[in-house]
Amino acid sequence: MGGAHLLDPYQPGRGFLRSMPAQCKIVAAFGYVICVVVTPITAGWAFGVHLLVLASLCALARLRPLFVIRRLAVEIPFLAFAAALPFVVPGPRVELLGLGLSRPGLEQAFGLLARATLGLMTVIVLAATTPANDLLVGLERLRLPPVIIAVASFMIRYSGLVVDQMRRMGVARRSRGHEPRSLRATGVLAASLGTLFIRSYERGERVHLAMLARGYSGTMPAAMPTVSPRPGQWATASALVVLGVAVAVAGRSLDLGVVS
Amino acid sequence: MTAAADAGRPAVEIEGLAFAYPDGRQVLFGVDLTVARGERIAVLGPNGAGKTTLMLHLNGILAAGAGTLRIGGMPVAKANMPEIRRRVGLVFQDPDDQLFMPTVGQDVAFGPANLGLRGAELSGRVAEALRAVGLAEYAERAPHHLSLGERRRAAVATVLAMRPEVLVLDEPSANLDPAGRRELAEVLQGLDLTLIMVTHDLPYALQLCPRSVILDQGMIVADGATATLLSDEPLMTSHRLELPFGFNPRHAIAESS
Amino acid sequence: MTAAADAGRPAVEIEGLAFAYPDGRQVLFGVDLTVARGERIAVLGPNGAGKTTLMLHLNGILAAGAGTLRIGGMPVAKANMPEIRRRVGLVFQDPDDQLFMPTVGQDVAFGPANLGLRGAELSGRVAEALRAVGLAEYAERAPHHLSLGERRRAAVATVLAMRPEVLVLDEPSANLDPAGRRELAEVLQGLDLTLIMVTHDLPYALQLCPRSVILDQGMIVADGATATLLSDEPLMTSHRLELPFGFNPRHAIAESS
Amino acid sequence: MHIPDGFIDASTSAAFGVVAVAGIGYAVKRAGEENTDQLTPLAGLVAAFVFAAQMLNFPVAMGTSGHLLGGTLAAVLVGPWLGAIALAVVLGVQSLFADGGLTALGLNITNMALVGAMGGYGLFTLARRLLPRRASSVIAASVIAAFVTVPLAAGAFVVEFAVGGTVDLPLDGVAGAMLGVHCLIGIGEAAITAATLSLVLNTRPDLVYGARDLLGKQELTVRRREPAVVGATGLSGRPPALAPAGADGSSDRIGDGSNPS
Ligand SMILES: Nc1ncnc2c1ncn2[C@@H]1O[C@H](COP(=O)(O)OP(=O)(O)OP(=O)(O)O)[C@@H](O)[C@H]1O
Ligand SMILES: Nc1ncnc2c1ncn2[C@@H]1O[C@H](COP(=O)(O)OP(=O)(O)OP(=O)(O)O)[C@@H](O)[C@H]1O
Ligand SMILES: [Mg+2]
Ligand SMILES: [Mg+2]
Repeated sequence: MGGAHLLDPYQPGRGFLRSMPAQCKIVAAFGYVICVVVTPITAGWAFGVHLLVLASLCALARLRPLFVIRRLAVEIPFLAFAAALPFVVPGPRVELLGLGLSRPGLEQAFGLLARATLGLMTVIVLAATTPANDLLVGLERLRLPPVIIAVASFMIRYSGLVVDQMRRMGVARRSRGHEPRSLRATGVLAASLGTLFIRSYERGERVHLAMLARGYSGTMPAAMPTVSPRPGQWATASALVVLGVAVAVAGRSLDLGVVS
Repeated sequence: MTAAADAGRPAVEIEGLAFAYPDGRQVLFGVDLTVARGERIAVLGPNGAGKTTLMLHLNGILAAGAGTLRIGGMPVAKANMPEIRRRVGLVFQDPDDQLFMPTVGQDVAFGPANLGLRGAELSGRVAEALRAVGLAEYAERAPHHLSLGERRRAAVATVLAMRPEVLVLDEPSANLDPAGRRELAEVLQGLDLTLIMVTHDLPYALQLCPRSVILDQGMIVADGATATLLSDEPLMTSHRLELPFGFNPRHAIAESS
Repeated sequence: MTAAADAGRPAVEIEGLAFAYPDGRQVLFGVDLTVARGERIAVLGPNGAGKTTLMLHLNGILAAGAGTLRIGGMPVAKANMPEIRRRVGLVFQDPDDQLFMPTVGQDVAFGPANLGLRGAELSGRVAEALRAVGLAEYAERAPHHLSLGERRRAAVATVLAMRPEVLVLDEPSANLDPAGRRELAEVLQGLDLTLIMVTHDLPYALQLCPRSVILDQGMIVADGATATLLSDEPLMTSHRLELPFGFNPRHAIAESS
Repeated sequence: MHIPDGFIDASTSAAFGVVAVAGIGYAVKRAGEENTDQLTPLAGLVAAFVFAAQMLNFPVAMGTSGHLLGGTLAAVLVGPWLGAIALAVVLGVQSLFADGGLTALGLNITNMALVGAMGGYGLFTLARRLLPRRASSVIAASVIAAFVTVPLAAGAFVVEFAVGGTVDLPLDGVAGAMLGVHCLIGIGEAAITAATLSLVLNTRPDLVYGARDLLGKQELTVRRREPAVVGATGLSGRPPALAPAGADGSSDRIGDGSNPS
């Protein structure tokens, strides 16, 4: 079941971010990303402040820099797209390293990357300090409809199963002389995709029925932590959003000031 | 359907039970079976006879296509399901279907906790069940990182901890080491409940269950005292049942009595 | 490492094999075992002894933490893996680990097809293997919709179809009906290859394998003729091995000879 | 295809956030009217499966790659409402894996859950009306729907980009490239959808929401025969049978094609 790691970005540890109830963190993360998105791209320094705030959060959560950087790597394809913008966006040209680049293109590429990176960092902190099940509890507290919570929790359970079945099928193939890189491999993979689906479903169905057989009624007995957030924790979460708003507003007004 | 009215009813009553899987394959063709309270009965039969399918009906995991089931007089129907599942404890043939919590201890606690047990009473039940299957030291281990025999034991413990009225075991002794097999037999013999056990281990059936039925092609084809059935060679071989190499039922019966 | 040089080497040589699972639990503590060509050997031992773990090393599914393994003289190492897997056929303890194609027929054909077989030769192999395990009519069925005993048979067929030089079976008789168990024994007895079989069924070991080893706590603690080992009661009980209810090794040995 | 934070401006993102909430809210309401006991776990699996499948990229022309969107597959398996919810959940989880931005969730849900799953189901139903009422039509209809929804979702993206794109790329160029590439991705989408659905339809027809109307009532045979009561059990009270039980039972073994042994 190596799959659990693959699918759960949670990093165990301690600290106030990890003990904070999920609903506070979800609200704070959403709030902060919105602040990042509304910060105008011309106010470069404001993005510096955002970066500082998020880097401090990473440090407070004791996330290893390498871990954060590796998670940021999902951006790479997008990076290529942004890198092309200075060449293709129409507008006044500036001379840079002997290349004629479009000025709005450069600005837009910067804005795109800055916002996407900061948004990513927020999510990385949230996901690394909150186990998947806590996130669900948090979303439940935030009044997300039960059916969505139910589908999400089944998804978490099934993703472990799907990965486990994939691993089992892989071992079975290899042990009977399968060469993963051969031409036949693609066909075999396609043939086993449907089987993977049914196997995962039926295993999950049987496990679910086994749970019912032992009196399961939809909720884990005494498994859900029932701690409600202390006022201080909501205050901390709001403080973070207020900080983000302040940076965004400052960026906006200073920006306007410069322009006018 | 009051408790008083139920008290005199057999533990399990199955009448004309027929069932087909969703892909259209019919597996049970009218099974009739009555098991008295406190009886221990073995279900024998060849591979693919429908034994597992029949067992899965006993606590409503599969729903009958035709026919009726009653547990202690109560029909196995949607409305009664929580009570049916409290009464009937089922150990699956494949332990991987049964174990799903992160640790063995939590897994064993799952059922009793659903019955409302908490605190010391709950942990007492868990410890007792784990001890019965020889996994006392395994409470903190992850179930999917156990050997198959260890998983089988854990699966049995999860159901023992619920103290059901009817205990249904689908090949409980498969993958157990010989001492584990004997210890399980001793535990089962010490329980005061109705026991239905599917097994391919005929000596084990003889040792544990005074009565046996043979299921073949989705029908009960024989019903009687285990010792008598096992000695009826034509009957046995016509249903792919044979006594194992070196086993002599006469010796065994003489020994056990 | 030419074929000629290999010819004289034992089928399996294991030296000082130690292994720990990724979670840090050490399971094998220096296993030494040599199996001659054409020998049939049983691996006995309690649940959790490390039998399955040892078997998974034989075709490189698990990689040795320390020590060496050789199959017919060829080291089990990454570079030799295709050849090792051609030589060693492994039947997993859990059939679900073995079966993955949409139909039983395709699943059985998978291994031989990887060995390069095509057309009539391939379908001949498949039909023969399915017949050997009594699943001749099952080629079109979906493996995950079979009963556990049927899946066990299918799992054995997938490996028989590859005609390996060394056949490794992890509890092949579990979940089989008694006739299926006997039929499998007959099939195995008819094969001309090296056979390594893990089993908790001691009479079965006695019937099939002249030699046995006992594995306990990750070490080989006994190695000898099966009949001798089974008659050594103190040895047996100290490793949780007991002869089953009603089984008398003397009768059995007398019968079999 | 997953829009990151900052790619579409804040007001457009907010507007599509409202669209997504309304759409998913409606799906939640409609899903509540169905028998969700069996469908909810299946929707969870569909979500996990789509999530896993989206990690595998297949190559498309010009060095780009695509992956399954899964909208049609999800909707045909669990219906348009739970299908849309499942995809919304996938997108939510993916945003935690930094695939698609938090503030762009509304945009992504609109494109892939509303257009992909609900739209896909609409196309599927339409195609089924035009095709004969057979199991093979279910596959054909899903192929059509799967193929068409991919450029359709790309089209939704183009609209969003036209309204609130934060980069000044020529709209016709963006539209052309997006639609062109996604027509090719649609072929892969249709192939995976058809392969998966046809196996499920073969072995577990009961799991295919879009083919429920084809599911016949199972005919059951009940064969009554007295079991051989061997010895006196005193329980069933039946007289011991004289003939061994196998005598009448083993003969129909071969004739009964449903259970070869
Ligand atoms: N999910 C399924 N879908 C379709 N057919 C099935 C399914 N599960 C089992 N069957 C078929 O139903 C028949 C009875 O299966 P069942 O598992 O009840 O047998 P069993 O008596 O328990 O056998 P065993 O001794 O091998 O465990 C078999 O022919 C099997 O192939
Ligand atoms: N994936 C795993 N991770 C960690 N420990 C494991 C794992 N699989 C097995 N173990 C442990 O290793 C030991 C040996 O397991 P193994 O499966 O080899 O036993 P076995 O001899 O085959 O037992 P059985 O007779 O029950 O099949 C057991 O204590 C088991 O708990
Ligand atoms: Mg069974
Ligand atoms: Mg084992």
